[in-house]
Amino acid sequence: ACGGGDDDTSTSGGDELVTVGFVAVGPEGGWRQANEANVQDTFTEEAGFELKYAPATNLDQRSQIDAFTSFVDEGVDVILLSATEGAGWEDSLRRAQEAEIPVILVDRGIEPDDTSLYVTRIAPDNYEVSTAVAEWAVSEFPDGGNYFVLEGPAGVSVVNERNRGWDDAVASVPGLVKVGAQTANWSTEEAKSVFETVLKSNNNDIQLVFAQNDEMGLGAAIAVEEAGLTPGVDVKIATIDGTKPALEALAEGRLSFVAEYNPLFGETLLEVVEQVLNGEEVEPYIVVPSETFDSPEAATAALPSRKY
Amino acid sequence: MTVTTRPPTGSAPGTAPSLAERLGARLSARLSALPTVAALLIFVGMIIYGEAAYGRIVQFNTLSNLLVNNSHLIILAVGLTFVILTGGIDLSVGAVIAFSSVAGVMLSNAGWHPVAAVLVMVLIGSVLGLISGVLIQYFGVQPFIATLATMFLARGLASMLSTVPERLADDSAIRELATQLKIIDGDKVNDLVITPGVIAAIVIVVLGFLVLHRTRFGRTVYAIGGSEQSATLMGLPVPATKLGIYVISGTLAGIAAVVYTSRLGSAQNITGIGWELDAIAAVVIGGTLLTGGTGFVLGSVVGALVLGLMNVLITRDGGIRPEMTTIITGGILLVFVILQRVLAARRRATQG
Amino acid sequence: MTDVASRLAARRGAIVRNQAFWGVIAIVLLLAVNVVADPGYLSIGYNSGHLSGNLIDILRASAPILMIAVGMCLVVATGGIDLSVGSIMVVAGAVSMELLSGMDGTTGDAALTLAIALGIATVLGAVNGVLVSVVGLQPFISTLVMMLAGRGIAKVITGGQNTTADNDSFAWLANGYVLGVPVVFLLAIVIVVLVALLVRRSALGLMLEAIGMDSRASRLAGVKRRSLQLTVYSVSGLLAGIAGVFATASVMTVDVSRTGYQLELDAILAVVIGGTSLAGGKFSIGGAVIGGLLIATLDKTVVFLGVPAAATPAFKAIVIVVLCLLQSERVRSLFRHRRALRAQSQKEAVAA
Amino acid sequence: MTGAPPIVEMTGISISFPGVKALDAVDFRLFPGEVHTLMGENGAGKSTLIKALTGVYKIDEGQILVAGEERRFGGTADAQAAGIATVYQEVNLCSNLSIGENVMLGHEVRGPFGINWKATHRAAADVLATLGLEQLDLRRPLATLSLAIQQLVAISRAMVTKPKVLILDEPTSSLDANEVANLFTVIRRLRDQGVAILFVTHFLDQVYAISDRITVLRNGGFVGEYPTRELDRTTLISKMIGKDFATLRSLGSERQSHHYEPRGEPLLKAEDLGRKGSSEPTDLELHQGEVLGLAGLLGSGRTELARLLYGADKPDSGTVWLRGKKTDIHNPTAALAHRIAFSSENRRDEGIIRDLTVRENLVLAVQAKRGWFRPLSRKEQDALVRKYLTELNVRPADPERPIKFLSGGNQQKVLLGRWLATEPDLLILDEPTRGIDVGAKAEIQAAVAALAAKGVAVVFISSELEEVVRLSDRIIVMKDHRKLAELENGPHVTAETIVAVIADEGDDEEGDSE
Ligand SMILES: Nc1ncnc2c1ncn2[C@@H]1O[C@H](COP(=O)(O)OP(=O)(O)OP(=O)(O)O)[C@@H](O)[C@H]1O
Ligand SMILES: Nc1ncnc2c1ncn2[C@@H]1O[C@H](COP(=O)(O)OP(=O)(O)OP(=O)(O)O)[C@@H](O)[C@H]1O
Ligand SMILES: [Mg+2]
Ligand SMILES: [Mg+2]
Repeated sequence: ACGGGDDDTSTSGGDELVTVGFVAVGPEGGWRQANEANVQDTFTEEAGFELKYAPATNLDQRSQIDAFTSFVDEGVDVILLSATEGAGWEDSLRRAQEAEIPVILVDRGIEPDDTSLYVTRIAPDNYEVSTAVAEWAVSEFPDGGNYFVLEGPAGVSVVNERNRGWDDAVASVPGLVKVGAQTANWSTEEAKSVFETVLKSNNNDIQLVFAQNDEMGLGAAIAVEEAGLTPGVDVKIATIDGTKPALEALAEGRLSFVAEYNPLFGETLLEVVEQVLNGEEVEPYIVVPSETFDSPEAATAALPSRKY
Repeated sequence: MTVTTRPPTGSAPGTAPSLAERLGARLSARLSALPTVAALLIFVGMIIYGEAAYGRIVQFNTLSNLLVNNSHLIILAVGLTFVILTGGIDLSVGAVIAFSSVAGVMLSNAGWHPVAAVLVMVLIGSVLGLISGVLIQYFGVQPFIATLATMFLARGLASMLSTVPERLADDSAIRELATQLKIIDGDKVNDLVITPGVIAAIVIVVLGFLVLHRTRFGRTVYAIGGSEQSATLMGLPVPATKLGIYVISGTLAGIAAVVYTSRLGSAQNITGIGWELDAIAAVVIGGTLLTGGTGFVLGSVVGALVLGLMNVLITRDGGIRPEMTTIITGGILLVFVILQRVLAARRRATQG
Repeated sequence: MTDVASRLAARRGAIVRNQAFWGVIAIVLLLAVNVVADPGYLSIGYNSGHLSGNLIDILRASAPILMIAVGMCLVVATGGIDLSVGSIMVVAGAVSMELLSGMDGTTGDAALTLAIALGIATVLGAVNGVLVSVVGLQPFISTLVMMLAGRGIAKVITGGQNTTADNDSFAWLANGYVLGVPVVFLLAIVIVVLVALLVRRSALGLMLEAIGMDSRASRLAGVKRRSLQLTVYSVSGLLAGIAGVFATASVMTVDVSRTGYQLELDAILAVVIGGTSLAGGKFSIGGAVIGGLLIATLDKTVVFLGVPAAATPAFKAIVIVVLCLLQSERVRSLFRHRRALRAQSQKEAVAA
Repeated sequence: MTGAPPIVEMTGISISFPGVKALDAVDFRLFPGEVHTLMGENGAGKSTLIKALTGVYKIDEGQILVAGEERRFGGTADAQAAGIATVYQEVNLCSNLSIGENVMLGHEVRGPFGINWKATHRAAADVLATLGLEQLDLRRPLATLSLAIQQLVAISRAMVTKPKVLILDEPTSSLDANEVANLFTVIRRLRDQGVAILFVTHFLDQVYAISDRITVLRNGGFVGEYPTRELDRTTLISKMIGKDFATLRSLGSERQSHHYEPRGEPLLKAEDLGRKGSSEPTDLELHQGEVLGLAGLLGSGRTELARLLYGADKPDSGTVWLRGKKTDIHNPTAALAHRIAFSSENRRDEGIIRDLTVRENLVLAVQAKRGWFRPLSRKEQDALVRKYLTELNVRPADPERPIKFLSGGNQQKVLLGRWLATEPDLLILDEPTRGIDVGAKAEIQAAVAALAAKGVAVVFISSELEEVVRLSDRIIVMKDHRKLAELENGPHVTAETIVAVIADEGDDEEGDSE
């Protein structure tokens, strides 16, 4: 299926495979791993697809643009795009339009969000997810408390969105005091190292940690334990993603709140791709529903069916 | 004086040099160009292989995009060629791009005239290059460390300016620099296009070549790479030249920032992480020795294109597991340098 | 009396000329800044059977850096560089976590895992060594290849996951205490001392320096360049493996894209701060240790002071630049000149 | 010369390095149209004086007048601009560039489009031709040239700028008689054109052949300035070394009269030993206690043969028997293990390790032979170092000084010490007396003679034929990378004999090929 003008392969559903170019992020952490494996497992040859998977090198946007261009030049049938960075895609998307290749955004969106440039975006909502964490925090600390934020690398759009969601919900609450924010680069090891120092510089007077991914939350938990405190009691830790290790930790009470950022939307994606190839209209933004887990019980219940 | 000097001719002892031997001597004089030629051959081989295996490589859009997508890398590689030829290294170029582009976009959005903003972007590169150069030349800091410091500095300054993507206004004239000029308008996107960025890259390559081979400055660059001490004792302007190459490298990084930013229409503090390694790899693939003294700008261009083509081929294949990509990149780099070594050794042996 | 004074002055001159001295000064200054921010910074508490405090944290954080810095120091002495230490760290971590996650958590398992992980790390180091010494590639490129490939290998080992495991004995290596002192620091110091003894008590140090200073002359003097280079890169790999174990054992998780990421730069910085030239030759393991401690202190200080993430690189850059300037001959001679002038004017005043 | 004012006048020049006063109130004058020789032992300060003039070293005290004006140059470039061209003692060229590029570096002919390479190469060819190097291929990499030719290239380079002052620091140290004669023709012509030439050499013959005036330095101090005519050799030598020279003079004849009779099994026997492109298959026999001289012109292949014997280069044909046993010497380590030692002609690149101390340089080979895991104790090291520093009279006898701060001659002695310390049975010395002053040369020759007397076999290579004749028991004459003749030494053999052997063969060959 090398992208001729009027493409009849997908409608006929015959022996020719539909070529899907997946401009992906690549190994980044548990969540990403689950998400991309899910997409790869969905678009199989049995399902009638040839998936071309192009992960970014070093999370570098440039390598994604190169891959995107290459897919356009090659003339794939559909492009799935998980952009590492939101900005800077206009040119590439316009070229895809000129080549009449539909583009579906997976997970991350683009900035500015010009819906005419792509068909649809399928993703959980970062803003909503971190708002959910913030709402839990507000209800959990009615008398207020000191909190600390463990961020991803400075400047990444996910980090900015999750910060926005949190800040918008917490800023107006008087009791919650932000004692600081540091990056731990999504990493458990760095989070542990950062947070042990943060605890010391604040004389252990921190009640809440907002970790922007599970890995960093787990690192913070270790730091809390080593400081002789009890996570979940002295320091409550909330994380985003909902990977298995995080839920296990939640079940043990080491984490206090986990907001899922649901990676498993391959099925939805497949449906949408088929709709698009059949020329049907689709919504410009399809939000993937995500759960939250606020207690060990909830985690224990969810664990057996957890796939990632 | 019956016996005059008989310089060793490299010929078999005791025989007058035959035509074949003279040819051998000629070739041996060009020995340093061999790795570059090898790179070029491998590049052509890759194109042929790609076309055979995946198709749609030898067509207007793929080839012109190879240039468009890698024009900034080519510009960086030219700058690094100068630095590496002297036996130095510049790790700061990626971070310089980040700082320069974030600053440029912010200035432009703040209402600066686009020409002024572009000039500042280039100048930021020059100044950061100058800082590296001064640290290296006047304070004896080792290039690796000095440019590492500049790298941290530039990255830090970029992050302090902004940690969110800074978007160029839609009507900014800087975007014009990425206008695609269609030379041949083919079917759909299959056009032969060229951008001002590509033109800039080509001009810089030509200038780089001329400077290295046709100016005393360029010859001094090579001499320093051969032996800095000798160059000094030969009365060459070593300090000025060393300063000069870091300024050149910085300036070219600034220009690369303009080219890349205009294409993307936005700038960010995390742009360019690891690009210095890409540029160094391009230079090395192109046959320049990291110890300095031998290499060519044109080789670096081939190196940059080889890297770009490699990415295209990996994407085209599409079936490579993500964890394998870096292994493959490393593997190809390794094959390259080993092949060049073997070729050079073979040539040296047959020449003997 | 004057004799003693002059000898003291000479001693002081030697200390000031010793580059590692400035590393110590920098550590002290950073600690002082922290104390200003929080007077209780240096206090060491005793809690649940071990010492705790910011200083203890610094010691623990420095352990992996010390390992790779010492390995790097030996490699640099031979005129090489090892960019792959960070990647070898992640491979060792990935091997450990992958093995342990399938085991029961006994001490025997931990020992076996440790042996396998370190064995693999050593082999990767040896591959570097072979590429450099036998194949004859440039160290920068050989280890760059390993740096790219190593991270890929780690991802292959864990299947791209960030594998987690449970094993108390293994975790004890990084988190345990002996006599109240962190095991990981004790181990690091013991290893450093062993390496230092090995290198300085045997003639290894002299041989490495000879290779680094002039490999041609040392070959003619009978020094076995190949086997020594092979040894040194293997040792660097082994030490990086140990560092990888330290880093992953502390959280019992390997993060395939973050563990050891860019730590080669820290290691190189540590070595250079310690007064070893990247050009090879004279090296100082003690200096590298001081450099490693400085980097750990710097990292911890950034967090303790709450320097915004965005400004961290710039902060690092400034510390590096200031340190390099203090170490530079030119700045020091400037100081000397000033002092001499002052002394002279005093003398003249006395004479008048 | 008499009337004209000096073009260079240095007065009261002093320079100290940490621990040494390299120059102490030295005066020096150089007139247009004269050849002025600077004489002195190794380490007397000749090179330092030159570097003081050209601004490579900053002077602590003193005054430099160039063409009557006080000048302080910032470096070679400055001096060059003022018309002073310098060829420093060690060859300072860029081996990554071609011959033509090296000659013209910094003086390339420029046209409207940058460097005009055609004109540049033409200019390079012209200047090389003046030194008899017209057949050199300008595009050849410099690295493929022998040290001697490189030295000539460096001299050519200095003449490109058409300087008013030409400084040559030991330009003849690697050259053979023909080259020297060639160079002298050029120097005389330049002198007649009014160029002032400063010349440093340790060869007294050359001093008397070319120079108009001599300045003598001793130990960094100024001894005096003399017209060459008024200073006979003995006086000159005693001025240089500051004492009587009688003992040194008797040495040479003594060795020649002692002739060694080979007995029994040879220590080393080589058959068809060769390497494609560098050395024709050669047979060789060497006995204990014998000094075997290798004589020949530049590029005759002496160095290559020596390197094959040591395993520095791998031979690709031939067999070697050592003490009657077939042995494979494939690298220097193996050679050392078989008690063979080799001192390279290229002291700077293949001999000393600049940044190591004298002690470390001296013990390096012994240590390498033992392996790194069996270190010499400090006491053993000190004993070795003390022994050889005294025996070879190294000055300064400070073992902890980096060797780069020693003068060339003393570096050479340390290297000799390095090889002697390995207690070799076979010692290969390639140009061990290059750049060595008369006194030290005699000392090294004496050391070689003493070694032979103790039963060590020595291969002795020198471009100075007299020296080879004086020391050797047997002489192999080489040409074009092969053995031309083998002469038993005796009173009938002189330097002229060897020249004649080479020349005969050369005439024959020329006859053949034409
Ligand atoms: N850069 C330096 N640092 C310290 N000492 C030095 C330096 N250069 C030379 N010296 C010392 O200065 C003295 C003079 O050395 P110089 O090289 O001028 O001698 P020379 O007369 O040229 O000897 P030779 O005939 O061996 O070339 C020697 O004792 C040498 O050890
Ligand atoms: N800088 C150098 N690097 C590598 N090899 C060198 C270098 N200089 C010289 N050589 C080697 O040594 C040889 C020089 O020896 P040459 O051919 O001149 O014969 P020779 O008889 O030893 O002459 P001489 O010793 O008088 O120069 C070169 O051919 C080369 O093989
Ligand atoms: Mg000298
Ligand atoms: Mg020779």
